[in-house]
Amino acid sequence: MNLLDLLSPAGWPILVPFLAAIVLALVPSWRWGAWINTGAATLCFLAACQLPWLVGPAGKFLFVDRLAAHFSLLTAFVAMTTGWFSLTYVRAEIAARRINRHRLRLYHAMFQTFVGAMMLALLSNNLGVTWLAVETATIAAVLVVGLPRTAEAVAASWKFFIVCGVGIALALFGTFVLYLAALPALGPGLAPMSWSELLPAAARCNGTVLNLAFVFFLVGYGTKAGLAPLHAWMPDAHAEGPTPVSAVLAGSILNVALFVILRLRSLMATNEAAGGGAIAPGPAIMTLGLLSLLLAAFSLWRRRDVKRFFAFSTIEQSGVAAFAFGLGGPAATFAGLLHMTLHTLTKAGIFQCIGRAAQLKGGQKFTDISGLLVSHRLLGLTLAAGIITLAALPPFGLFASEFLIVIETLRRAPLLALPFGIGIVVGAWALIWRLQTLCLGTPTQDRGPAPSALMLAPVWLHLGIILFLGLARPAPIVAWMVAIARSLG
Amino acid sequence: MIFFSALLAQLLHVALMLAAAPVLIGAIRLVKARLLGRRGPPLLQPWRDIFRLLRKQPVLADGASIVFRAAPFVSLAATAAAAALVPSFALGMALGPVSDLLVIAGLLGLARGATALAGMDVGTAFGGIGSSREMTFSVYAEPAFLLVIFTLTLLAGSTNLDVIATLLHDGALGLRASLGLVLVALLTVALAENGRIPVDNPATHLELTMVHEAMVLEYSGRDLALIEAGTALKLLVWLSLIAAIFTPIGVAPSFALLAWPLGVASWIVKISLLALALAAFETSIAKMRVFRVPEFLGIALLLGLLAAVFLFVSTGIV
Amino acid sequence: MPLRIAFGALPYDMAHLLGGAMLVLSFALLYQRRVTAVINIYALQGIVLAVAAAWQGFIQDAPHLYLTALLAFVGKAVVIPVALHRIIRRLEIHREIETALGIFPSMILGVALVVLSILVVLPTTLQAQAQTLTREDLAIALSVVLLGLLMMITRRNALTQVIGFMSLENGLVLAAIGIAGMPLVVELSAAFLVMVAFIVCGVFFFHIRERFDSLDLHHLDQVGETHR
Amino acid sequence: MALPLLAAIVVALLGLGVVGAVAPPRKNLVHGGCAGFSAVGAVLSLGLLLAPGAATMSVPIGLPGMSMHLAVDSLSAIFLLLLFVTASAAAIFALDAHGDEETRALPFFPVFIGAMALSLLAADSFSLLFGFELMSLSSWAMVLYRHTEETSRDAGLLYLGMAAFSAACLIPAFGLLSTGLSGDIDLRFAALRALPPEGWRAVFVLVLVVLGAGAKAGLVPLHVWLPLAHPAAPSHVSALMSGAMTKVALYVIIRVLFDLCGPAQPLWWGFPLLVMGAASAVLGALRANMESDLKSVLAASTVENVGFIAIGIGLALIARGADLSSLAALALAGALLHALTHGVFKTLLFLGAGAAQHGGGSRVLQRLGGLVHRMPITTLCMIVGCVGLAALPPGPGFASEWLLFQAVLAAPRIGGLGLQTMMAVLAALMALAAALGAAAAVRLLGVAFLGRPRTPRVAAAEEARAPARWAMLGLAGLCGVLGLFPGLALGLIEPALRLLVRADLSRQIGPLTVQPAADMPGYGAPMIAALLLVAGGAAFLAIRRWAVPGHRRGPAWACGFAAPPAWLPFGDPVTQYGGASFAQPLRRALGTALLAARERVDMPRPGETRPARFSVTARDPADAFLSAPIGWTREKLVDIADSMQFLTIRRLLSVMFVVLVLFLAVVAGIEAS
Repeated sequence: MNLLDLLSPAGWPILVPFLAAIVLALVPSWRWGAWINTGAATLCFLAACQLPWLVGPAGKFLFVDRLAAHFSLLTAFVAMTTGWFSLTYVRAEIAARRINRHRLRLYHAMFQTFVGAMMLALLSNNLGVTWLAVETATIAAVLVVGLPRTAEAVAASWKFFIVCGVGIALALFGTFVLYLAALPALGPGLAPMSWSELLPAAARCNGTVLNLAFVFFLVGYGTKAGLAPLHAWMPDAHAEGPTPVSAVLAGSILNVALFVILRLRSLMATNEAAGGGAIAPGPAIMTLGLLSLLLAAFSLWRRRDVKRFFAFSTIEQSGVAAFAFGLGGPAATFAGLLHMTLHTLTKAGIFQCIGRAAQLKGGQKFTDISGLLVSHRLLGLTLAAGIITLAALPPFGLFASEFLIVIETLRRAPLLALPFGIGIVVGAWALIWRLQTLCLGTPTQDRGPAPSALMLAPVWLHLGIILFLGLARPAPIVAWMVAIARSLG
Repeated sequence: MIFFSALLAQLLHVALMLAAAPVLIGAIRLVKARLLGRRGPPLLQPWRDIFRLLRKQPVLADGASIVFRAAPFVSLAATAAAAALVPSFALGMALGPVSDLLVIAGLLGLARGATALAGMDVGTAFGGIGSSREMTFSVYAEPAFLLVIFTLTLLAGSTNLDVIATLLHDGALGLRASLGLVLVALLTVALAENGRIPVDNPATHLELTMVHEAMVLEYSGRDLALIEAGTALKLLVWLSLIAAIFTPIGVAPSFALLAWPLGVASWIVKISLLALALAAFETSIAKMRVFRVPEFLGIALLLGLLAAVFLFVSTGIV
Repeated sequence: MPLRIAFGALPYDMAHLLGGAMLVLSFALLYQRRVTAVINIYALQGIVLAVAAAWQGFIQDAPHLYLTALLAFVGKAVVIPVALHRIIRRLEIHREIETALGIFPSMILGVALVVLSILVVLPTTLQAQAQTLTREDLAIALSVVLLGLLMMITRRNALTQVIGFMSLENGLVLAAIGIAGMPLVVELSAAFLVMVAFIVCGVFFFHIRERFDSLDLHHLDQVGETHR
Repeated sequence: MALPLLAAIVVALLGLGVVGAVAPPRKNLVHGGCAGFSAVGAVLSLGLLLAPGAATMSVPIGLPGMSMHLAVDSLSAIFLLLLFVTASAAAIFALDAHGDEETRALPFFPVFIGAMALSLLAADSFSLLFGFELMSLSSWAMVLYRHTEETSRDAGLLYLGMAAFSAACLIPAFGLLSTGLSGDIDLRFAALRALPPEGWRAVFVLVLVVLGAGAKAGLVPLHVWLPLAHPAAPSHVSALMSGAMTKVALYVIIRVLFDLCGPAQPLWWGFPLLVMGAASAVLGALRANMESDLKSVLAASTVENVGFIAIGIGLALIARGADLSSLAALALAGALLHALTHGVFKTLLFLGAGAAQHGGGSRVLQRLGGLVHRMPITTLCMIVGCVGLAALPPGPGFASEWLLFQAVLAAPRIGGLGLQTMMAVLAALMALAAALGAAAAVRLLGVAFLGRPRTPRVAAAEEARAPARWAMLGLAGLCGVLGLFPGLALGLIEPALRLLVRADLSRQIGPLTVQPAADMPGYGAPMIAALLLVAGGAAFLAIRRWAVPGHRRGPAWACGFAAPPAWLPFGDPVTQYGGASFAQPLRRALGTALLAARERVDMPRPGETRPARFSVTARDPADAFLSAPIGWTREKLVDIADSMQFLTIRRLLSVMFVVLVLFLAVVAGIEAS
């Protein structure tokens, strides 16, 4: 293992947040902290921007392939806009005395730790390190979720911690088994734990052991990805934590988990295709994806808390992406990838809006927030656009990805199109219903500061990208994602 | 030459229809009175009434609009157009190619619609009652009528009345059980459409039991004359229709000028017999409640359906 | 390079024995009704794990496993049990364990789980060219993991649940040390220990007396927090 | 050349949407732009119809790796023509739009038109559905323009739910169409045409398309949303929703079932549409007699007319399956002509209803009346539209319904006693629907526009202003042309028939007559009109010549009721027949059975001072047998999903444990076998 890899350009996006975390832990002033946090997030994104050009042969410690670069870039982008969002958000929270200013030090440090850990998980070449990073991210997230110190927040973070702890333990067991599976192909040492070695040697791995590893990975990382029925920790954690972390959480942590599952899937699929004895990974992933979609779509209808509602929608969309990945084949994988990318951007935007709305109305229950379009036209419009995107209606991009997924479903598993369609319709209907209650109707009373146009700018950036990707698809980006999908099979 | 004779036949036909319509009403009234043991009005009394009314200035209700004033013209024009299309004494008249049964039904519907609107225009309860009931009855009558058309079309291969009548006249279709059912259905529909007993009572003076009369209650003077003429014409249209389809005896082709007198005579006989039957029927039966009418016309509908099914079964087109 | 190990050879028998002891102790954990006894058995399991790690270090000639053994011994046999005993005294936790599933049914379930582990692991690893020892070891480790999870869900006391989790983690370490040539074992087990420590701290900090969900947050108010 | 221009119009319309969103709203610019672009579009599509030819182009946007393909042929040109004509009229009408609330719809109106045009121009399934969904979305936003009212929000929710349902049916339908292809996905229509679906795949395509597009078109039993949502939008939008949007859905049905699925489909394919169409026609017409809101009446009648069109499409499918291409052409010609005429006269009626609502201050029938005195032009236009609604000769709706009847009457030729009996029943049902439609038209005109004003506001109503008036008059003129010269419109439709059912109708269509077969007498609309004109003129001249001129005014006969008090100068407005009373005979006979209509009279006892109250409740059968069970099922499922939440940590871990053990058991099972 060569930690010096971190100092290479590919390591910067990891290094920046971790260093910033250390600095933030030392800086006592929360105002300075907020600025440093924002700056570090921006810097991290800038560092991540070079990743697409760093795709190439793996180092010992880091492995930047297209998939990892894609996910890292996405995570860093969301982290950056969330960092901007956080800057004004914490100011308002402090003003409303909802959060203790001394705790902000912890908050900022953990924010960066969380981001750094995720980048590490994505870019690391080593399964063990990836696992370690996910664990670190979990602990950081737990600490931040419990930060408001309300009874609900602490309970949610505790639940989050225990469940993800067990999940991560199972993932670790899976890691060991995977090592065992790769042992005959690669021999002892670090090689059987390196993605860069594992993927080309997939066909030579022991397929039956891979199956065992796959089960543990699926249950372990599936818990982190919020796949039903392992999802129940997630709405609590998203609803109770400070909104910036919800946004990053919603957008990114599940991507990291899906990322690992995706890698393992291509490993399995290659092995299966080569007759190595592995089972096809698709059906299991599809089952969990479909279950998530249906369960979440129906769960959306009884939610009273806005953030909890959108957490369920995250589960739903995560299910859709997992379903697409489970279908297999380049087209479905491409669709799943597109869906996940766009959803991450959308959801982060929506959570930012909801954060503003909750501050504005002094509560995050549906009964607190109504008539936004009338009272705060800009915020209402932005939120409405976000939810419409989420409901997969044109002109935004999620329509295209769901369209592709349905088409691929019919080509590969036509019977599953029915439950899939039901889930999508029920979910979209619930979203529109809530869009109507949030944005339309008679406005409720304001109890906090209204967001300025500048504060909503990051959300527009997100929506702009989604619209751009939904309509005009620039050839390089398409080629880039197609290459990822091809490489994943 | 053929065209001119067809045109001539057409003109003569229209004149005949227009002239005969009030006489028909007079005849029915006369027969009914005689059957009830009264002397009854003279045969030409309806014509006299019309002329009398034409000399009277109408009294328009306060709220009446242009629709109210235009309706009699539209109604009469539509009925007259229908009358021009239904053959009386001759077949193959100038308007024969457009004498479509569906169009005739439509034209009668137009007349009905215009009167119904006029009934609503003044804004009284009675006009409304009349319009509402008239339109309701038509809702039940139309399907039955269409099934009649359906059966005839199946026999003749066209909805054109001229074609149908010609085929029946030539005896190409023979006698069929379906035709009997169709006749009953058509008679029922005709009773309803013309507001005869038992569906409506044309001679009633109690507003609540009126249907057609309630609708035109506000009309007076020359407007009423138009309405009366239209009503009379409509009855004649229906009777001629029945006569043309079911008793094709004696009808002349329009190019055979010499056969015309016979055609006219046979037509007069047929209409007289139908009028006699109608009068006898009306005196022997009481008006039914408004809400019973759907059942009455429902029977016509079923008969029509039965006729169609019979036809399917009996002919080789199954 | 690892030695050739076969049946009847001492290295194999020893490792097998230690693995078996872990499994038996897991059953003992499942069987116990008293909290203090559970903690003691957990400590015992920690000691066995440490010995197993050391033995594997010896037969695989992998010195880093000695570190793992040391870590296991200090953490699991000494520090954590002591801490848990203190928590019991401090929080005045009930000594009796409340079960969601009776002792006997959970034992039967446990046996079924062991059978399942063996049925899953042994055939799947048949062609893995792995040594018999590794395969057996993995089967036992999986059993311990599943038993730990079973303990977490069939016990209602928070402390026993924590111990279930830690015993699950013992299974993980057992799996890791059993796989010859496995790198990063020390790092990963250390990292996991951190997590365990966090949980123990959480139990203490939130005054969790009975169940995992029953957080006692009254003392948080005294920190001077503005409550919503 | 026309296609790029049409595409440019779509882009321009979408751009106008952005202009509409800019504050302060540039109302006249947007509506004027819509009108102008639509007019150009109408001319272009008319040109395409007169000089038929197919063109395709592709635009490098859309799905990744695929372009957006556009094409126009004689089928889409018909619908484009309809769309652009109605859209320009609606836009001109909207130049006169008032109030803040209407401006809320401003950004969405051009987008709505553009999206409809896009789905008509689409030549691949993605573009079509993109346009289709965009159309739903933009109209949804306009349905909600009065979103502070709860009924409006409910309508919007139901509306978009149904739109989502449509999408969820149509996307798989197109997916199934493309699954026959091997290799990469090719969504172009040309590729789909090359490999028409067979067997169960074809069946699913049929079912999904009928459900998906049928829901959007408002076919029973998927029509529940329509009488709620269409009236909720601003009138010019309702006009387009009823006039054009339902037609886009029907276009999708025709495009898929006739074009993309190929000609080799079995006979029974037509039955679902036939049955749904007949049910829609009757139920829609009946509901049109029961609704108490002017625009709801019109919306319900849209259901009726869509039913008629669906009957035509279904019949054409049956005939095509029986290899009777001339019959198929007849039925399809009826359907397409009815789509055209209904589009025009329903747009006119909705615009008129909007004018009446604005002038009379309400759209509830019971609060209008006597508008003819204050709004003569609007009333005239409404009468023209209502002649179409009632399908009376020589109005616009008659020719198309005549064609449909001809097709039904000719259908027994196909054979089979079951089918023949079905046709007989169908004919009766169509006649019932047509008669109900006529009754509804009389009721609408009679209650809202004739009679005496029921409120002071109506008594002082103002006639619509210039642009709105011109829009209505233009459409009324078009109605006249369509009514008098159906042959001309059929001439435009004819190339599409050749394309879809490969039948040549050109010998049956002339400017003067329309014939069901080449050697058979037909319907001569100009002749009938001339006949009417001559008869009416003769009557008029006779009266002028022989009757006494002039008239007098007097009070109406009130059967001895007491004279109205002085403060009611037009008499007591409630002593005339209203919407509920007009419908009473029908409600009692048909409504109780079909709509579960119940009347309740709350009669105070003698001496009590409270007023007597009469109330009617009705419930659509689709509500009772479809919506209610769906809602109920959803609640059950939500209960189940909800029980998976708020689990304690132990329960949560148990779930994890069970999942893990299950997976392990599966793996063990696989290994064992």
